[in-house]
Amino acid sequence: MAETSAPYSVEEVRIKIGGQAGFGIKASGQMLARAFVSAGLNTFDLTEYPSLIRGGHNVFGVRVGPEPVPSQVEPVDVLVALNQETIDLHLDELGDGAAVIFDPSEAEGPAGARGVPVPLDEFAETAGAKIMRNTVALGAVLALLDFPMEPLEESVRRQFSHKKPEVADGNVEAARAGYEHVREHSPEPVRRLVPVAGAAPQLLIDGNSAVGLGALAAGIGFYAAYPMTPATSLLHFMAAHERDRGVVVKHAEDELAAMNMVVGASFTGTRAMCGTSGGGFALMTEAFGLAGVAESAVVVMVSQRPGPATGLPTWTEQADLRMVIHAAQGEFPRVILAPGDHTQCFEFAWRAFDLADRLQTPVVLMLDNYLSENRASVPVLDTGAVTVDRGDIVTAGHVGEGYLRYRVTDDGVSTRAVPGVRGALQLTNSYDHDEYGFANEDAAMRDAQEEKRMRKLALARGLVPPPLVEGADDASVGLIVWGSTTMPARQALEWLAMEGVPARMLQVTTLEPFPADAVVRFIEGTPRTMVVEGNMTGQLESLIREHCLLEPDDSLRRYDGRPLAPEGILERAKEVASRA
Amino acid sequence: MAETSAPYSVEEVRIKIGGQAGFGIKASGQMLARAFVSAGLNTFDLTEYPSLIRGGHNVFGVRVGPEPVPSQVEPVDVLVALNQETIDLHLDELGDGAAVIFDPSEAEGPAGARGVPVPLDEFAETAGAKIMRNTVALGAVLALLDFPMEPLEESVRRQFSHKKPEVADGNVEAARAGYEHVREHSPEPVRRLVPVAGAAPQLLIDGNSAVGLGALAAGIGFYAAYPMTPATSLLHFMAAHERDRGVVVKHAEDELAAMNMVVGASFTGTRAMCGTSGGGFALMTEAFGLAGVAESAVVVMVSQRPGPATGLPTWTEQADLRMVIHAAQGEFPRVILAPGDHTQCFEFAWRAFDLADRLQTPVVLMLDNYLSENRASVPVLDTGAVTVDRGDIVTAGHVGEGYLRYRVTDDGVSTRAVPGVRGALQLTNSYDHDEYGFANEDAAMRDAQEEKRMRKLALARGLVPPPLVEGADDASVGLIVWGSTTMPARQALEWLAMEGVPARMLQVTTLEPFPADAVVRFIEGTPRTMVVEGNMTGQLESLIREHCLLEPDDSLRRYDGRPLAPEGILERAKEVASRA
Amino acid sequence: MPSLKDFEESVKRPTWCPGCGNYAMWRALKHALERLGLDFHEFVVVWGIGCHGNGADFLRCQGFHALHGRSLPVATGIALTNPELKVIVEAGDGDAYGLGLGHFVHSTRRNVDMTLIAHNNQIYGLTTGQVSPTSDHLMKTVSTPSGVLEWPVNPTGLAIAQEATFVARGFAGDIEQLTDLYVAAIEHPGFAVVDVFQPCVTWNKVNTFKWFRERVYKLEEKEGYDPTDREAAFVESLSTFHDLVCTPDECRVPTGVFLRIEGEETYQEGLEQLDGPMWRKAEAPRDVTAVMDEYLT
Amino acid sequence: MPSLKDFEESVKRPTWCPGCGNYAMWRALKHALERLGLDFHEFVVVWGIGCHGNGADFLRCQGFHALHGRSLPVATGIALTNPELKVIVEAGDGDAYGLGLGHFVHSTRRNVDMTLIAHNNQIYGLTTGQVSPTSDHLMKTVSTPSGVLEWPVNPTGLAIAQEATFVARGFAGDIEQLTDLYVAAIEHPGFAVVDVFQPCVTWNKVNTFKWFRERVYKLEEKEGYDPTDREAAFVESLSTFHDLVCTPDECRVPTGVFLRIEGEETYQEGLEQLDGPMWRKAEAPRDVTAVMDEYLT
Ligand SMILES: Cc1ncc(C[n+]2csc(CCOP(=O)(O)OP(=O)(O)O)c2C)c(N)n1
Ligand SMILES: Cc1ncc(C[n+]2csc(CCOP(=O)(O)OP(=O)(O)O)c2C)c(N)n1
Ligand code: SF4
Ligand code: SF4
Ligand SMILES: [Mg+2]
Ligand SMILES: [Mg+2]
Repeated sequence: MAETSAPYSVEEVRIKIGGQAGFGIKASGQMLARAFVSAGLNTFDLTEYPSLIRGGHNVFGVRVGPEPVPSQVEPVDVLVALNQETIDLHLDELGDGAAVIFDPSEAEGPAGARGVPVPLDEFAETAGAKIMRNTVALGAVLALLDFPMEPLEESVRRQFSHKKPEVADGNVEAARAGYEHVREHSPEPVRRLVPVAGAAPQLLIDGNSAVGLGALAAGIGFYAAYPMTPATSLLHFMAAHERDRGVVVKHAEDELAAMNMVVGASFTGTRAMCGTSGGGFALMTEAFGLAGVAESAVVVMVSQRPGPATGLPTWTEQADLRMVIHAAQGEFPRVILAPGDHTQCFEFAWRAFDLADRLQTPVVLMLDNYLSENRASVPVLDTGAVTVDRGDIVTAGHVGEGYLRYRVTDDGVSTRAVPGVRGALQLTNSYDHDEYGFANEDAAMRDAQEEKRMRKLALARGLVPPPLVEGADDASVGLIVWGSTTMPARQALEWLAMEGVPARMLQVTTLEPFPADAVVRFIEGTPRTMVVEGNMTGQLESLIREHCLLEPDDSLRRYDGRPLAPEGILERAKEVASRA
Repeated sequence: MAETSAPYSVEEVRIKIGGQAGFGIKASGQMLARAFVSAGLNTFDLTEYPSLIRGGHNVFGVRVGPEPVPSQVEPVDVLVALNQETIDLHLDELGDGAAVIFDPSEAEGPAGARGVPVPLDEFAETAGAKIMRNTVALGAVLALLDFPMEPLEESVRRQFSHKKPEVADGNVEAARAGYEHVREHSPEPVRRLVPVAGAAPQLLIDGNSAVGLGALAAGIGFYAAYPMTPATSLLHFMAAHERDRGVVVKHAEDELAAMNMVVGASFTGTRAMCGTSGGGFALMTEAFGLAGVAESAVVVMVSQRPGPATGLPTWTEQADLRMVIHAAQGEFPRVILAPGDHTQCFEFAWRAFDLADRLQTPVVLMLDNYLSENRASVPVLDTGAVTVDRGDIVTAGHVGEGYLRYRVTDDGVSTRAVPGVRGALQLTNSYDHDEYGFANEDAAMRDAQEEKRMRKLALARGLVPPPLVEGADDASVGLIVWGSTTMPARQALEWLAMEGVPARMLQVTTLEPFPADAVVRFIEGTPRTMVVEGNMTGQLESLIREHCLLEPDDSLRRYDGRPLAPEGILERAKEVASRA
Repeated sequence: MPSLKDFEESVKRPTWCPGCGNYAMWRALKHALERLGLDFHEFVVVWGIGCHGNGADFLRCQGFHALHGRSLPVATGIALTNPELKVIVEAGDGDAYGLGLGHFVHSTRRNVDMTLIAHNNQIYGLTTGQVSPTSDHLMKTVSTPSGVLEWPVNPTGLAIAQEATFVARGFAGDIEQLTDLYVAAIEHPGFAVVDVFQPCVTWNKVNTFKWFRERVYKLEEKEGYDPTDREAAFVESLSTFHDLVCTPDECRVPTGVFLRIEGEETYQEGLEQLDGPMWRKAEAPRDVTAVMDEYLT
Repeated sequence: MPSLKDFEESVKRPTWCPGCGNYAMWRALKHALERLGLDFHEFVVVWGIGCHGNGADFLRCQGFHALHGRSLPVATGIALTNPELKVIVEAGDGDAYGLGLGHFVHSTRRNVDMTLIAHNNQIYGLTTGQVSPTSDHLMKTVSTPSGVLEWPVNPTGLAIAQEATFVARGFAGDIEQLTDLYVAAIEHPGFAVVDVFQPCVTWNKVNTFKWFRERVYKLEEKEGYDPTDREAAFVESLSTFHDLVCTPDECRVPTGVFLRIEGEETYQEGLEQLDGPMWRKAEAPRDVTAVMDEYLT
């Protein structure tokens, strides 16, 4: 059994479905999650899969409850074992009173836990095809939760709405068969999960799609990428909407081309973005510097996965932060934003375009597999808040006499007049240059242009999202996090409150320029602080040391490819708090 | 006149030759420098040129004296103006009693300074060809220094030894004509420069060649590169010796290929290296990470130039340090060495190969244009000190049963058995992997391999060059430097001593792993410290902040493409010392 | 419409070596622009890094001086987001056929409406004379002192193998033909490749003006040559593979239009959503309600 | 010498989708290795990243699983520093012809003695079915839902245009021919390209086994086909450009050896200094006195 001291809510349920890769486990799981959310509940998914199309072990986990569920948690209440391996691998994760659904024709029941045998294959074949066995299991899950079938039936129908009606019918039948079987043969529910009537409708969305929605809302006109997990689904999102929303989407020949294309697209005044993972970004490094010296307004999503090199392609890590902060030769201003949850993905994405335009310099959104690929239920996104601030740009008509693309200004920003504008003669240049843009090697001009560019960092400080503080004012322990680790840390924070340990959390949302003052205030204003992050060397912590000359009291790091566990954070935080 | 308080030696002379690019100014200047060194003197060159084959302004400066000359200095004693522009641009650099050599048929004499008209063109044409006008000027220079002609004649003959004898004869005649003309018409010497009899023979060498000699000595078998200033001359050096020293040299199709080829070459057990500048390294980033996870013993020279992007290709800067420290997604150990002068270039280069083999991880040598391309006179290199320590490698014969390429060991290093060895079955892998090398996503194995790799950093600490301290024990001010800035800082140190300001200098030779303890000791043991470096954001300083949680008292940074000036360091150091 | 002189006004004077083939290419481009009657706001020129790229300082226009080897993707980004601009790329042989070779072939099969002018001097000019991808087999350079072991890149052959719709070759010794080729290329709808032999008088002592003058012949003057015949064009492209010692009789070098296929769809034409400059999409926040609704449960 | 079974011993079992063309290629390679009589220490296999690359876990050998798209330069580094090793590269179509296209063409003109086996499934398998550089024109994929606007990369054509010395194509539906091609390629001195149609049963629903079975023909069976004739080989390569709807009669797909030129010098043969494994150069410090003396004044 999962050992932990976390005060798990008794109202929520944790479900895990495991089986062989290539059998649609994720799709089934998401169908289930949608059923819950449409019934007014909240969910948080966690999918784990290997870098294979078939074979290997796939797991879909979903946590569901009437209150918001900020992250995955450890114990499993209902385990759906689509093969024996799943039982072997996950038996020790079962919580109190958990049950294991399995097909007795394929697997043995769990030793020392409640087994719920369901003839998955048989029911599936009866319903139409063996592939529906997952759906049978979903019905069985609902029965174990004493949950009504209707939301799942609706979800199934929606999932298969673009297929022949027989498919949906068959799946509904399959789900019902599983449901009825369990009600009859294993009627005692594991827990009673109750729909919330009249709850506000929610989205069920993954981080990349939320980023995509933000970019679309911001008026993106060009998206280029080369597929790379876990950034790939953003390419799919953009491509799916290329015609209905009017975006030129280019699956480029490589990441170098993608980034250079985006710089070219930005040159025409188009809102342009590319997305990749750390390895692809490594290949974009040179062109990222081009964007810096050319003063291109570009947005880049870097969704991290464990490196080095090909690393663990389908797992998660937060170990590319320093790479992105220091990518490319020379020095130039850049902004790095790290959304900490799905809602922030949307908000930071559209803000990134405003920032890029206002600053005429690259803006990076840093996510990771955990946030990019997993879905959570979130309130409907605030599209009304979206602004489009193009900054100092001329896109049509004339620009005044003596136009100078790189005029040295007080805030570092010069007027961009894009090609097509009359009078917009210029030389956008990868060489350092004079105010017109001609290559220039004069020492004084070099200083002037280098300092002009760097002044934008000061301007940026006033525009970027500030660090966010959550939790108790009188905290005895403070967590400092960035990016996706915000989610499990938020869960830990809730538990700490429930346990009577006053705690708070600082989410560093903008990593560059680094908000040193706010971090100092947080550290100095909290008796004990600890940094929690998903890497081995403590990259955020090193930034705190560098910029604040301060050392938090402790740190918790994870680098085995898995997201930080809220249970682990809770335990360490309690320990740190008790030192005070 | 050059304004500075530096206590320049009255025994030394500073010569500058300026003219249009494409007229062999550098070659002539180097001929002159060699004449001086062969006469027992010491020299230090500084060439400045634009990124053009023709046109634009080229400058060759040489400082020469009986004592070691650690860097360039500001004032000019003899200016050779091959065109009017040179006079206009450099008039304000002239020191006390300086003279300007010019051709009255092409330029007007310098206003307010001593002009020495020499009919360069006329003499050149008489000697054989107009192209010899530089040589006429060299003769004139020697006359103004009351220096004998023989060393120059020898140097000229050596320079043209591979051409027809008429060429050397003509040039000697040209030099003599200039010499005699000045002795006759402008006999008062600017300063008297005296050959040093019986001085030990010295080399006149640039940083890249010294690196090349180190690599050759270390037994390099493969060098791959794509030309990029200021790393290009190392490619030329290696290519020139490919057959006589037995090195496979590949001018690759791009930097990505170069780095990947080097990783392949290292796989066969070959000592392998590539060299590039910051922009090329940006393109190598992904493969650099491959070397990390594959545990390849590779050596990379990164010679910096001002960025971002194409930047100022032929100028100098130290702004790529953080990029190299953090290059590539994920985390893995690397060693970064920065030689501070030409002698260290040789030593660190051969040591880099031992380090790479001992640690089985990439080792980077960081230079910059200033050190890579400029020549200084140095004592004959200590080739006797060179060792070849291949570390834990099996290159021939058999390897034991159950060989595991990535065996988890206490120091992080596993036995490398290269292909061709019997039993060396393995999978060198860009995925994270198990001990054999098969892709592996297990959390515990990930931790084991990631930690194994990282343990090499601890091993590295005992093997890498330690930081070097020079100067007074009872210093009132301490300079902290890295790389080429060591040279002007060393000059400043000498001057500080002459001025009675006790000072010392810490050269951080290994930037990664960072020698935090030694830096803390230095800072805490010196009343006032300042960091001197060639970039805008203070990259070494940020490392000190990060690793030492200390802030030096002051810093001096330069980022206009020019090397730090010893005069500027002197002044700031005096000011900082006086604060105590 | 701007005339010849306008393209030079208020820019720097060329700094190429006296006699360099880049001068003729510079002139031909200005002539072509004048002849095409393009106004300043109607075209963009993108340069790579190299001696050719220094030309960015010598032409008055809406210009982009990109990275070494990456001018084509930058130009693609421009061409795919503003259909109202003519896009012209000036690249070196190192640039276009060395580290940029992948982009070159992919641009060809993509048929993006833009023009590539390659300054093929068979050498790395700006970095002082190393082998280029088009250097002759066995040529000795500072980076290949024992002679180049590769065979040269065959740019026209690669383009022809890759479904190019316009492939031509010029020679800097013939400004008139060059101008014609530029005009035809820029007018061609689709990706137009003009590979130009541009002797580098400083570093390439083999492939000189004289060398070419003795060897070039014009395809348009060749009896029965049909520039819509891909196989014939391929055969002509094989002239790339000569060796260092071949006599003028042995190795003949064709210039002119190798291949011209009309009526192929351009990449831009395939993009329904490219209904004008794409910056227009960001004139106000885009309505994403319908897209968001797909995530509603 | 190891036999078939030895190549599978103590490695993992393949995880490719049932029916995937990679199985046949895996078998053919083992057959070829057995037939060539290579001992384990005599050859190295380098893989790129993709479904094909997962094969690195399924073959017992001296292996290197390189980066996506960069297997050729890694292999080149191996081949140029140890002439005693046979070097075989297994790459995907994305790998070899997408981001690795530059390396592919440069390897061809370099004629490094090594073999490239390309798993050409005309799709990105491992990343779940995006367009690959060889996907058919107008094919719809997740990254090109409106249809691919490019024409496919023509790998055999590019190699032929670029002075390749060995160019062949196989089909995963014919293990016997494939094995023969592998043997011939690995034995060929110089860069040998074997492009293999490897149906991806999961993502590519167009170019299936059936699709190919209806269309392939063997060059060796074609009357009068001469694999030393570059122009004929080029013409055959153009079969790459079919469209999605072409009938079995309209588009015929050749397999077998397109081109084989004997007697061309390999890159390694041009390297005098490559007189054995280059690690030997580091058995002791090298004497550099003579080189240093050049800097003595
Ligand atoms: C990534 C990168 N690598 C190397 C360089 C250095 N570099 C500048 S121009 C050039 C080659 C120029 O040759 P080519 O493209 O033929 O142009 P040319 O000078 O002959 O016109 C090189 C290698 C660079 N700027 N960027
Ligand atoms: C630099 C980089 N970009 C992207 C990826 C992600 N990636 C892995 S395999 C692959 C494509 C695989 O397609 P292909 O080469 O055709 O191989 P297949 O899976 O079809 O065998 C991609 C895009 C990567 N690993 N590295
Ligand atoms: S080096 Fe060659 S290409 Fe460059 S300007 Fe001079 S002649 Fe022209
Ligand atoms: S996805 Fe395609 S290529 Fe990959 S294993 Fe499955 S069938 Fe084979
Ligand atoms: Mg060139
Ligand atoms: Mg593929």
